[in-house]
Amino acid sequence: MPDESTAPTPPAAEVPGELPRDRLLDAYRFMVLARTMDERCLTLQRQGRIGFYVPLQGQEAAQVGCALALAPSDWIFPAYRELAVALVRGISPKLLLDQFIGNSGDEMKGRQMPNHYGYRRFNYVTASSPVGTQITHAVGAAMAAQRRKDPIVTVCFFGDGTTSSNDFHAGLNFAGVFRTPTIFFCQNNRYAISLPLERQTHSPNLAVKATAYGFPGVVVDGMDVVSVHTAVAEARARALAGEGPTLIEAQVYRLGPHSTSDDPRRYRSDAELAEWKAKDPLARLKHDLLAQGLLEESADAGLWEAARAEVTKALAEAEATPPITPESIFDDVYASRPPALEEQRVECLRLLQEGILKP
Amino acid sequence: MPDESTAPTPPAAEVPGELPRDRLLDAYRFMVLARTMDERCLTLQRQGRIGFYVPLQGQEAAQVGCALALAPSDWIFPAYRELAVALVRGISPKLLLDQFIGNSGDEMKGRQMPNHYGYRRFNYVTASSPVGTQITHAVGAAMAAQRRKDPIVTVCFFGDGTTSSNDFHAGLNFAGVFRTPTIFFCQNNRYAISLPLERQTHSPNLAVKATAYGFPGVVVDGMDVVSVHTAVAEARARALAGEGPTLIEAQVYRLGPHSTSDDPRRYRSDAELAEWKAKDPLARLKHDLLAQGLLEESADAGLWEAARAEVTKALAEAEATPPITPESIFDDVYASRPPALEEQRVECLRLLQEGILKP
Amino acid sequence: MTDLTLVQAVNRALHEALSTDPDVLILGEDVGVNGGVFRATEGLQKEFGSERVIDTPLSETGIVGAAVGMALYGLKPVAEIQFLDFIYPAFDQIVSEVAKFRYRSGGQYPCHVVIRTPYGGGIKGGLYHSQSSEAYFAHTAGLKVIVPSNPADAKGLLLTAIHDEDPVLFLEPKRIYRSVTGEVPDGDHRVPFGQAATVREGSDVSVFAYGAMLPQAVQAAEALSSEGVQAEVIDLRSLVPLDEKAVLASVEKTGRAVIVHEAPRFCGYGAELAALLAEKALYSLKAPVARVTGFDTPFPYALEHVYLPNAERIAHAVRTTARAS
Amino acid sequence: MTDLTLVQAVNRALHEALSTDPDVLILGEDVGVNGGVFRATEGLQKEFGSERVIDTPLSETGIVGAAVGMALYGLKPVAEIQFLDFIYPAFDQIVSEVAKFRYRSGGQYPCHVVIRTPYGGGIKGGLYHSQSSEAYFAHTAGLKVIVPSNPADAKGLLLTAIHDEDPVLFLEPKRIYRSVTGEVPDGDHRVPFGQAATVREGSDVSVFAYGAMLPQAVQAAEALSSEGVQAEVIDLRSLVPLDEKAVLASVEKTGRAVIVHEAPRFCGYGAELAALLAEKALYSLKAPVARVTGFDTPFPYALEHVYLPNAERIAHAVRTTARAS
Ligand SMILES: Cc1ncc(C[n+]2csc(CCOP(=O)(O)OP(=O)(O)O)c2C)c(N)n1
Ligand SMILES: Cc1ncc(C[n+]2csc(CCOP(=O)(O)OP(=O)(O)O)c2C)c(N)n1
Ligand SMILES: [Mg+2]
Ligand SMILES: [Mg+2]
Repeated sequence: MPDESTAPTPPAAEVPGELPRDRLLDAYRFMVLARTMDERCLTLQRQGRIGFYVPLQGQEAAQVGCALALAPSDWIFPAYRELAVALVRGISPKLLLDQFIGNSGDEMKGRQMPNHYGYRRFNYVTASSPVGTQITHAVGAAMAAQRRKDPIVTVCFFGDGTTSSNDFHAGLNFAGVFRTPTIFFCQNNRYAISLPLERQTHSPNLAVKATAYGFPGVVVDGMDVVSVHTAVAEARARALAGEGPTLIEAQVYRLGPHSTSDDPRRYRSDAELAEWKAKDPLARLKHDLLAQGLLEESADAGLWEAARAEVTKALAEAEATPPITPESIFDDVYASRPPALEEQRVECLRLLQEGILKP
Repeated sequence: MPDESTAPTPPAAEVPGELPRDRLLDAYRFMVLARTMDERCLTLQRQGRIGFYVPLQGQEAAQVGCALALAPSDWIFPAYRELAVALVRGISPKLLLDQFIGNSGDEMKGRQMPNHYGYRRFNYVTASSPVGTQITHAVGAAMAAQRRKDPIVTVCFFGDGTTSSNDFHAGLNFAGVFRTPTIFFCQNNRYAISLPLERQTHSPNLAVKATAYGFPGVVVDGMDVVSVHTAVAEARARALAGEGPTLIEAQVYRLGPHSTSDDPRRYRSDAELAEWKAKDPLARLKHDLLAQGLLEESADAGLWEAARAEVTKALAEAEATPPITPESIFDDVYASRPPALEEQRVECLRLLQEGILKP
Repeated sequence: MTDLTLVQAVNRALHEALSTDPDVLILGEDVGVNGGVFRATEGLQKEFGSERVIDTPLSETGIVGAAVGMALYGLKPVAEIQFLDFIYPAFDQIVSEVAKFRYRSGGQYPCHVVIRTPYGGGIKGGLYHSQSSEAYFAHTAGLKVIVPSNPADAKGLLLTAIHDEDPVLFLEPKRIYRSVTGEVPDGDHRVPFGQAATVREGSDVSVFAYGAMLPQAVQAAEALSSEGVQAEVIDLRSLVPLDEKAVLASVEKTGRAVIVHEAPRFCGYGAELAALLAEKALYSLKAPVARVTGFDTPFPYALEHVYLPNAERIAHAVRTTARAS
Repeated sequence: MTDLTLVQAVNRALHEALSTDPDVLILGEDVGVNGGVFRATEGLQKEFGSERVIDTPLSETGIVGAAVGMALYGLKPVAEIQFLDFIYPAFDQIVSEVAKFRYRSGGQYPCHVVIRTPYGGGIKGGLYHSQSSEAYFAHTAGLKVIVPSNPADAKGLLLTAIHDEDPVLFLEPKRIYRSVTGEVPDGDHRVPFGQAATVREGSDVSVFAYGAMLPQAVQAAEALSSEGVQAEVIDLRSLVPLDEKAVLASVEKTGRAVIVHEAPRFCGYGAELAALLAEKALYSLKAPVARVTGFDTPFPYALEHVYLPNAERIAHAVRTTARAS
């Protein structure tokens, strides 16, 4: 049962090389919605209404530019910071907020921390926390798609720090050897929690790492939605033409903390932050849209207002959604419960009934 | 207590840039000794006198060229195929044969399969089987040497297949970031058991993989002892000058099977083998030595004879060395045995006494 | 029915699965051209092509990670790890991903990967070609762990594994890959998970074993028979899910238990069996539970015959347990 | 003596070791500039420099592999893994290298690496920030596994670990990093390995626990006291080597045992304790051994309070065990 999202129109299956002018405003609307929701979530976390949150601010253009270049049938393997990708994909704010709360509407059934979601019907694979593991999955899924002769690509998202992971190495190597239709989309936001890029690797940039695996690596300005879109569309076309994988390094900046548990002032300067704030991808795109006559100031205010209203409504619905039932923790460990696990479920139910465990 | 080896003179601490003409004959002697011992070990395995063996034929020039460019204080982290490195290092045939047999002279105390040896006093670290793990060790040891300000390099040995391992990626990345004095010596013998290089990675060569880590990679003809020596000596000089690590790809060919459990005819052609046999590094060096007047045919025969005699003598001694005592399996798990392990040792001794276990 | 060795039975199971289900594929190191270092995949690449029997680069992380991606997409990958000792580079994928995908996605993404791998000692493999680390995996919720001890079970359990909806670690006792031959049903033979097999009935002591320890346990039981001790030998086969009923029923009958495995004793799989008895069969127990296992050391090379439980050691423990009171 | 939280005690132990032994160094993700995501290494890089408190790239394989190399060379590296849940990329290094180096080299190469890592639930961390996988490591011969439950032990055991000759996995109960404050001796305070601590004496039931389960066990014991059940609470502290004597002595006294841990039950550390009792204390046991543990599922997020053993569940099990006959 596909979810009714109030978000802007997701992309069509056929994807052109360049983001057409008439999609630019769509891109902006997604970015506004992502930013709005992100800010709300940070507040919700501070208010204790959600337990934890990983913000994306600064990375909206990269995410939206990439996601708009994909077809709905392409498989996405996210990390944990891809809120805007999820929104472009058509995953509604309500569905996401259900996950952040972990209520009975959460299709992850309350099992995961906020930001660790996925929805099979959106070809958006459920994330985990260990960094990089999704990279080899994307390659394996691409091998499967090759075998099935499905004309799709798989796209995995990861950060600069994750280029040091085992799965980055294994995944890109397999992709090179098996020439898989995979796009490795690295959002280089210059930090892995506190570790700056220069201490993560001594390579001149991250895209060059593709050389080690025999396929192209591309650096792109991740603050510019159009450049990102073009790079991804090209990589996608190459992949579909059987020309193999591409590593794309989108250079962005994380404007906020790593997560709500992080204090970035410990490891970076106000000056650096200010420098990057000046490059805010939303401000930049708005400026372009205004210049090109695709947007007026008043319409912009309306966009923000609409986004806020949408998030407010979704939040109200999500907070009104009942909690998840306690004994659900015994589901989905296996396709069906083995006897010993069933015994534990029964034991747990008894403990709940006797008040020894609280629901 | 250093071991008295009858092998040719190991290298002095000061290492020149080029292998001097007068060391060429030494190099050849080491190669002859390695080849002789290798052939004997293959026979011993067929005869059931040792359980398993990993031959090195085809890789003698690469190993001797590299080892001769190192100082005895440099730390070596081998894989399992580095017999010639061990011999250059001064580790005697007797000591190695003790290990292959697993007798009471084996300093590994009979715990490891043949070829998995190491000797602290030779700065030759004990090998394990999982491929690649030694690579990060070499980097960590180099970081330790940096901290102690010891003027040494660490050198790790591994094959083409091992470039796909997790530790290759982690090790080279750490080395780049921490600028460690490490030489990554890859013997590209074109196969990982049955997998040919083209299926191992799509990169144009293996040396280029260093680019991903921001330091130089060098391809060298591994069938030529002089080129290898030069490349290693240069890398070593750079490392000691604080200029960081180098990846060296020595292009060689494994003339024999992967191990005595392997049948290479399953995965490579006779024609290919014949082509490479024609490039045998021993024949090549002998030819050069003859041409340069550094060797006569008769002296060559004498060298082979001496090597055979040395190996025969070592073998007789090793085979006369008593077996290891059974209860020794309880030693070295920890610095001292915890009570539960001591209890198991006592139990085992009782079972041995009662004949329930055979020594 | 055909007479096969255990490794041949594995090969036939793979052949059967590849023949009948286009979604099945095999991947691993040296599984294709070479037919596997133990020849378990012999002939399969030739017959089914290199897109279904895939030689991979030397990366267990990649093998299992790619298999996960394939499974998510809907295929049924059977990954080979060359030796159980070399599974650890894939441990993160197995523990964090394979075992938890279904759960963390709320059931959206089953992850039916089969990982086959030879395990155990007895082939003079030393520390790194001999390990039995089944306990790590048995402790990992979300995985099933299966160990056959004879050719027919090897085929039947492997086919069940390939068509199961859950991920399965399939441990093949390499020491008896070729030492036993047995009748194996042709075609799509399946042996269900979660059912132990009583290999020998007996009234005095229950002996629990699996994999390559089975022949040793049976040999011990037979030797003891002449001494008047009747040991019941139970082949667990399915470590997860465990056939608790069979374990408890046997001990309720005999009142005595000896547990056998190759792995080190401390926190080994046998500990769970003993704990189960201490929890659910305490009042039936007439003697201390005995464990005959590898010692708590790494696996040695020259002295593996001292390390590995053998029939004599098992018999000794059974005898002692039978007499204890 | 200073009043400290557990995480402060860890910090003080590291500070002490860095101050007194030039061979000690720290490496890990975010341990330097950031002072660790739990602030365990706060201030240390500033004081001891970035060559002794080393921020590494994001690679657990690299962290542990490099630490091994340092240890072989003679240093005393203390590696931090940010969460135990993220240790698996280093599992090959830990199981194949750290644990086996001394053994495989015939004693030539000790490998005294300390790996510190926060473990356990109770901080709403979901599947991947909550795990308690101590059993994997306890089953790995060659490793020592230590879990403190209070600030003084945290400091004393960590200093013992750093100066031990063997590799140590040091598991820090992050849930009680800051919830308990306690007096901690200044200076080079050491607590020996292999010694359990009797936290509360009792005659009726023995309760074995460690880490963050300790406060829960004590609370349960105190609640039961008013009902006339006197539980003896034993803090194992050192999972490997285990203080078998203390475990057996307590059960010989009480005849009843309840084992508590957060990890899933099946093949968990508690299985080994129960097995030990079934082997060596069977005739003392007056009631089935009970295990109060996490369920055999991955660790959930929203419902972690249902999953995690709490004082009420422990008390319930102790009560039942005390009454069983
Ligand atoms: C294997 C593993 N180790 C450590 C962590 C803890 N951790 C979570 S995010 C993160 C940094 C990731 O950096 P990057 O890849 O640059 O992505 P970003 O968060 O910047 O988007 C770390 C170290 C983890 N999740 N997984
Ligand atoms: C982690 C791991 N996986 C698999 C193996 C089995 N194995 C042993 S050697 C080898 C091939 C190694 O190839 P390469 O690195 O090229 O070295 P070579 O043997 O050619 O010298 C394999 C797959 C292993 N030892 N370790
Ligand atoms: Mg980043
Ligand atoms: Mg090779």
